[in-house]
Amino acid sequence: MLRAHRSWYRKFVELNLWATLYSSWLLGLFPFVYISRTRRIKRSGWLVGYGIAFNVLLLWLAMNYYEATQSQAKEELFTRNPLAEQINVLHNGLLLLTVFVMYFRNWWMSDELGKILNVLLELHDHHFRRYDTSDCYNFDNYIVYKGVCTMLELISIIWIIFGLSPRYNIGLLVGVLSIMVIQLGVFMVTTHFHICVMFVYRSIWIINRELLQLVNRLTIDKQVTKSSRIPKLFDLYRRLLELNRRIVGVYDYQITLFIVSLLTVNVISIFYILVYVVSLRKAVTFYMFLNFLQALSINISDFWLNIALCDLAVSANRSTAAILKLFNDIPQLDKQLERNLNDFALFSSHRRLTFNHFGMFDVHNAMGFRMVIACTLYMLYLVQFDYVNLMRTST
Amino acid sequence: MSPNTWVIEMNSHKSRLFTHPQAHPRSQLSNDAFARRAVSNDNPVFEDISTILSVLKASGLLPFYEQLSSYEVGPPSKTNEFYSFFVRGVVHALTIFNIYSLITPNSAQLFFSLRETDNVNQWIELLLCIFTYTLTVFVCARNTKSMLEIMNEILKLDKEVLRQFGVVLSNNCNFSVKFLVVIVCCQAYIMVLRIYAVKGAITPTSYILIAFYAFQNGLTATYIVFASALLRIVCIRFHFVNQLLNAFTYVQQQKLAKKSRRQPPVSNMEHFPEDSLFIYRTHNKLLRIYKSINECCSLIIVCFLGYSFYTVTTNWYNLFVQITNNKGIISAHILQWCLAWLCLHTSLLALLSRSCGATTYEANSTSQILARVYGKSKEFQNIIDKFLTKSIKQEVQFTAYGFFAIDNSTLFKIFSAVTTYLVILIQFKQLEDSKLEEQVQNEV
Amino acid sequence: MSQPTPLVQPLLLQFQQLFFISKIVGVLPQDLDKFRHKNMLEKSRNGMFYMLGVLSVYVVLYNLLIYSFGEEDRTLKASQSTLTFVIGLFLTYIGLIMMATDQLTALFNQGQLGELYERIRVVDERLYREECLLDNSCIAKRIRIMLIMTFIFEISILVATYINLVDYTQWLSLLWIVSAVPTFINTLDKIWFAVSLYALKERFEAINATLEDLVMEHEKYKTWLSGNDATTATVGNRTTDHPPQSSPPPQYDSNLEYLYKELGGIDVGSLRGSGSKNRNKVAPIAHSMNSFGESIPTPYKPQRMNTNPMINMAHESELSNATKVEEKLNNLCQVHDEICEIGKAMNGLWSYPILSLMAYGFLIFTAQLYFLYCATQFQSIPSLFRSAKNPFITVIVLVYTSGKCIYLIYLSWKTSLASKRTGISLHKCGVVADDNLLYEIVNHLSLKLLNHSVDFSACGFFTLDMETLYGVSGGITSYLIILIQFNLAAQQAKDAIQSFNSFNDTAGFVGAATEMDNESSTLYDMVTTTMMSPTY
Amino acid sequence: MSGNIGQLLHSHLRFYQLLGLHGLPLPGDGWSENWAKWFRLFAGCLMIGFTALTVVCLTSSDVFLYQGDAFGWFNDILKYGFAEIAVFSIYAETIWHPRPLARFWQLYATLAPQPASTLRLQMRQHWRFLVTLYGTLSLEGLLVCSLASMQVMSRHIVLFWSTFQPFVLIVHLRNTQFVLHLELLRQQLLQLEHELALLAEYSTFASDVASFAGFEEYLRRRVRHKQLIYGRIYEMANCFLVAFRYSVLTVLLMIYVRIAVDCYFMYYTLYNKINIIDYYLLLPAVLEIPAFIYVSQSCMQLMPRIAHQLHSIVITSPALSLQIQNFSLQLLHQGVRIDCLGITVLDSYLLTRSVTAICTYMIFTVQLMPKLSGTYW
Repeated sequence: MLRAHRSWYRKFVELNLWATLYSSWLLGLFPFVYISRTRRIKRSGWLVGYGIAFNVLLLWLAMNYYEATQSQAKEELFTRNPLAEQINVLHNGLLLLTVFVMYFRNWWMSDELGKILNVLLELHDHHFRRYDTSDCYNFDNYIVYKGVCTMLELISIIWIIFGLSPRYNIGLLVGVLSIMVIQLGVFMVTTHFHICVMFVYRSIWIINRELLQLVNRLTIDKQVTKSSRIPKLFDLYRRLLELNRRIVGVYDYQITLFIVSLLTVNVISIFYILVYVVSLRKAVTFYMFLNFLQALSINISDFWLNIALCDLAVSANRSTAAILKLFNDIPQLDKQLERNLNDFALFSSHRRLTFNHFGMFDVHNAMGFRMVIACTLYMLYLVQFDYVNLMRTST
Repeated sequence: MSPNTWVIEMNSHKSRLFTHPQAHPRSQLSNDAFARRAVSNDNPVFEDISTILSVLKASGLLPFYEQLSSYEVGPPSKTNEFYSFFVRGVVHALTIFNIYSLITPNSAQLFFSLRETDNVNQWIELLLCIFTYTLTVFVCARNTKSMLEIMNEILKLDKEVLRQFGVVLSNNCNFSVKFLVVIVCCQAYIMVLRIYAVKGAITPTSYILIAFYAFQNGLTATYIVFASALLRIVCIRFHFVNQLLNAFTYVQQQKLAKKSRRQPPVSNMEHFPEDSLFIYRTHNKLLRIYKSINECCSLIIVCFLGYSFYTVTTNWYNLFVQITNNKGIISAHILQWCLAWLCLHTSLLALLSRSCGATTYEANSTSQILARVYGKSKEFQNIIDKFLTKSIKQEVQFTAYGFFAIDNSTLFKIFSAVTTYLVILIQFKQLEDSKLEEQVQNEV
Repeated sequence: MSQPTPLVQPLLLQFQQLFFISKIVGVLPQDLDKFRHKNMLEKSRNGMFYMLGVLSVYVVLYNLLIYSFGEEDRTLKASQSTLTFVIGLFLTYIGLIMMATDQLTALFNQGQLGELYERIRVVDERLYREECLLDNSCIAKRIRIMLIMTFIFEISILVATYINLVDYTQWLSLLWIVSAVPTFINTLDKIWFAVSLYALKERFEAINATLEDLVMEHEKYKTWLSGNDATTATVGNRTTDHPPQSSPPPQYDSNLEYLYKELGGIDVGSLRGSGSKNRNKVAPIAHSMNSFGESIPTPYKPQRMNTNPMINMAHESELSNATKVEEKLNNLCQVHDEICEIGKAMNGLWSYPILSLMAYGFLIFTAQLYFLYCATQFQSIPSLFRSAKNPFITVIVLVYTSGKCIYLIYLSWKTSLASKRTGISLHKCGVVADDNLLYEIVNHLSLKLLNHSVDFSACGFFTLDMETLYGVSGGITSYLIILIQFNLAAQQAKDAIQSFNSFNDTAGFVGAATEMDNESSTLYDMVTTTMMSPTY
Repeated sequence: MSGNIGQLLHSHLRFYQLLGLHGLPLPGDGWSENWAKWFRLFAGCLMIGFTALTVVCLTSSDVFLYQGDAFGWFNDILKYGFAEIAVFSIYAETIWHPRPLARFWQLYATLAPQPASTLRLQMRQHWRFLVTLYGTLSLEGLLVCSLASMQVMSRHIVLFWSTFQPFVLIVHLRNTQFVLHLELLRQQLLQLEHELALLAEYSTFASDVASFAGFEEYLRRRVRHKQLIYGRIYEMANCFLVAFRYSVLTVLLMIYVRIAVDCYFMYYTLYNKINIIDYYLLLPAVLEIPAFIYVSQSCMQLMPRIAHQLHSIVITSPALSLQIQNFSLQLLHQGVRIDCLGITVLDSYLLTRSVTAICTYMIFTVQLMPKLSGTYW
């Protein structure tokens, strides 16, 4: 029963992966074709061209029908609070920048990305394929979370826009659709990054498991004192870290901008609602409140998903070092093995898995926590500023 | 490094696996500590924290585990399990009822206050408390097994220590009882204050609300005390390991050499290899226990920290408001109220951060102590090296769900955060008041 | 360990005047003539009573001072609010609290202090046996300089304030002198800490210097092996003219490196106290280095100079046989660890005083600046902060207060740097003497060294590290801005609602604000990395 | 280092020298002692001149400082004060301890004995530095010219900028000097990393395909050689830190303060609709800090990569593994860490922190503003 359920779940995960692949092909974000003969992927010019054309068209559409998607609630806000308008302009600029940079980098770095993916494939084929990964639950879960989150984001966009502005017309529809597709593209790009990270995570997880098995074997029967697996695992580990560095290098701008825009969206939306309710003294309808709430929660969950993914991999890497400690209490190991272990330990004290964007911040729970705190503070400051304006306008 | 952090009872040497020719160095690291006889075998495990354990069991946060032997506990029996389920169900039912009555105007008479913001604060405080407690219950229900595992691990470790060194590690967690008393007193006092503060006749709903609110607070606090007691226990084990290791450091060796000058100075380093094996194993086990405790408790701790952060902030704010309004006299009621809350939460935070800090310190200082062991021969050096190499830059931390490390400085960090928010709150208050002034002005 | 004639002169010999002064003003309770005769700090009951008496006298006088100068604060209380008044008192009492902390801690660990210096003496003996000498002569100089600085600051502040801002018509104003006592005593106490810390730093540097000497000797040994100096010289000249494409042979390189380090001199400070032979060897080089011209050729003269004599004597390097050097390296490592332990112990002894000092520094710095602002706005300020009325006195006060804190932080930072440097020197030994046995020893020891930690912290709340300055300065800035904001708001509110006289309420804000801030800043300044570090 | 630093570096060092930023005589010009003396003297004169300028600006009754409100006036004083401190520290370092700098150049000469042959190659080698230097300089000039053309000049603006701009220029040039030195350091580290990578490849190749007798020994000796080189590079970094000990701090501080203050002024002028556009001159200052931090960060980021390459050498003999462990322990002990007086590490995280800090102060000061402008709401 459980097994069956499990298998269904696996199928669902596969479905997610396939959906990501095909939709990103459709959106022209994944300009690679898989050559089954060499088990490699290679970049195809046609797909690149298609992607560029498609996205330019989308952006043009979105630009044209931008006004149509504006709601009148916002205008009241802006008349009441000029700061909000300035912020809004800035924020739109930021979002636009995000989209442009995402597409541009995605196209610009696609060569490097192809190389990385090939290395990943090669590692998978030659080393990790033969290990059974059916009980690596986190992998499946996070893939599913990501997919679900993306879907929810899209739904919430529709809901918000149609909820805030009840006057339907063709322009609105087209605008909303184009915006949605663009956003889908953005999510797809981030999803690629996350899937790469998940694969790295799973490989490290496998390495950990191997090490653990080795420790257990060595502790159980005292005869076995040597093993040749350590150097291989060490080599894999090293290559994985290097690979991870390259992946992060490819997705630096995208992920940073994505995180920043998510945070700003949260701050600004809360700010709007506060201004709207408190200082504009508008009665907020329950429907609107619900609308706002779902958008906020989905945004936050998506942001947190970004953090949690990276934190998962980082913690897995941390446990690698902890597992190495278990080799301490095995009485007499082979000299060779000892030496390899020492090398491994030294290396892991030099380098560890970090998702460090521009060296500015590396992503893990602590950083996410700080970001949230900082956002809260800035929101409070903004609201204060609104109060100050209130004072000055009231007299 | 006071040796009376645990009590040692030396059995005859044959109770050891290997017998040392002459007084083992570890015998003098606790000379003055041969305080009490070995605990007889049929006494309950963890008798130091038995009170707090029983409280938690009774409230369904911990299972009524069966004690198989003096060094093993088993899963609870069916009836006890059912009992725990029942208690949790009751708790959740009460919670739902409370939320309902909070939304409906039944509880209006609890929120009597001059200022709007105070009521809002109390509201949020209530909700936070309810949330924290509910989360605690859920997490505990989920972690029943792992909690038992942790206990078993600790007991197994004790057993091994007893077998190896004839040493009974006592875990002096007497502070738990004291804190229990403090919590109960504070909550009772606050309840009384609340009841007196309410004007008019009190509806039973409000009675239930108040009582349950106090109950929830108390239990959450108790759980925190329990967590820190566990940490203390682990800390003592770590300390024991460090003491063992400390006997081999060059300082101790020199002392030993000085002591045994008349008879030919015999170094006791020959025990180092087998002892080091034991030490490493124990250290690894302890690290695992530490980690699993962290995993069990961290979510609850995060929630509690947030809750107490909020409470402390609002209470400081109230105090501040009370002090700064020079119109009327400072109302003694609110003062007592705030002070009770502050002392409760501050003491809890202090306890938590202190125990976490101590444990982390002990865990990380093992490698530093090992670095003072100077083995003459090559194999000793290898034994030392292999530990040191693997513990470079690998300090452990007790993190609150990875958000931030909890150690001695946490209390300060929290208070700095409190001040930051206070500044903002006060600025708001300023703005509001000047707004009021202006309105008055316009009317005049 | 206990020889009739000690190998090394104890460190405390240098502390003569400091001990007398601090004994007189009651900073240290230890026995006077014991110190004079055998340079040891021992507990004494009389000293304790004397100190307690002095402390109580100070407290009484100080309260008297506050009372007598509180007279003119009545008006302030009327104009301002009760709270600013209370704050003023609180701020003034901070100084008293600090002084009391210092003296009481000195009382409590009068025993351990002696043991501490005894341990340092033992360490000196061990170092002596490893023939790395160190001279404590400069310590006495330092102490003198510090004392003079302290006197200058205290006197200048006191006199300037007294003449400018106190009306010295009534005799009570003489009490103002008492206001300088707490800072003075605190400074004396801190001088003890600072100088002992500096001594530790010297010990570390002595160890480093010994290792460097080992390296150097081995270099000379190698050059001596590798033939006469002529070839070396030619090698040198060749490299100056057209250096080899691949980098030159190692021993030559690191020889060069060593010499340059000697020339660079300042960066490591590894020269200090590392034996006399070292000195007079360096002298000519340093001389020729004063005007640093053509870079490469100059250093070769000294090299030839000190290779020439070496050629005649057949000298051997210790590094050449690992078994002999292992013992020495082990001992040095143990001494290093011992010094680290001493550092920790010292830190433990002084942890509360340092904590109070830092809190005091932060508070006074902020308060002084804030009151300076108030004075420029012609608002009334607490009478005990009258020095803020005059910007120049304020500057002196700020320099004095911050100087104390920053110097301690800087010194502890330097000390930990010196202790970390030992590992580097050790590795240099290993690399220079290219020998597998030695490599094993070096790896083992450097693993140990990685685990020797000497980090100075105030009660574990924050480490005494330069990084702390970053957080503290940020804290000061933001709190000043906030304070001034509150002040402005309060002023405007006051003006706005002059018409109806419910103004205590708003006037409370200022006081309230200040109060809140003082409450908080004590907490804040400890926190180098607050939870909201991104925002500050 | 006669002739072997290349004419590009030579000319630029000469340029710095003429501004008194580089206190050493260059290779090629003989009479080193006298030269050195003259340069010190020259730097001293410049220092005195700048100090005098500051004193005049701060004390004179003329409108050097902003007169609008007290806060703005105070801000201008801050700007002058920090600029003066920065310039003073710069020249003090030039005059009173040139030795670490000399040591730095010696090490550089021993490490890179041969400059790239042609000028183009040298340009390619130092392009980052060239971009930083000329980019900021040209931008600065451009903005000053545009200001002079577009802005209607009030006396305050003329006086202020004519006196303040020289400070800014010197400080920014000093910053580019840091960039130059760090860039040289980075090149050395990169070189080392490449060599280690080559060794690693070679070892893998030899391990599975072909090895010759004494190969391990050879490899070990190479590793040891790299170890020695690394020691020298580390000392180079140390010398940099010692040579520019104070000016790194003061320069960063001055730029930081200026940015914070001018942001305030920018908002102020926009807020009160004053048509002064001189806040555009802030732009180069905003670019300076990232330029510096970027280079230092790229230096520090090379450390783990070096360790990575080191550990990817295939170990075939115990002696070799011993050597490699020794090297990696050495790396652990002496990691290149570029900070200003230990106060804060100069990596991009500093950038994040300072940006957030500036935002916070902005918010505070902006809230301050209506209260400052005397009218009460």
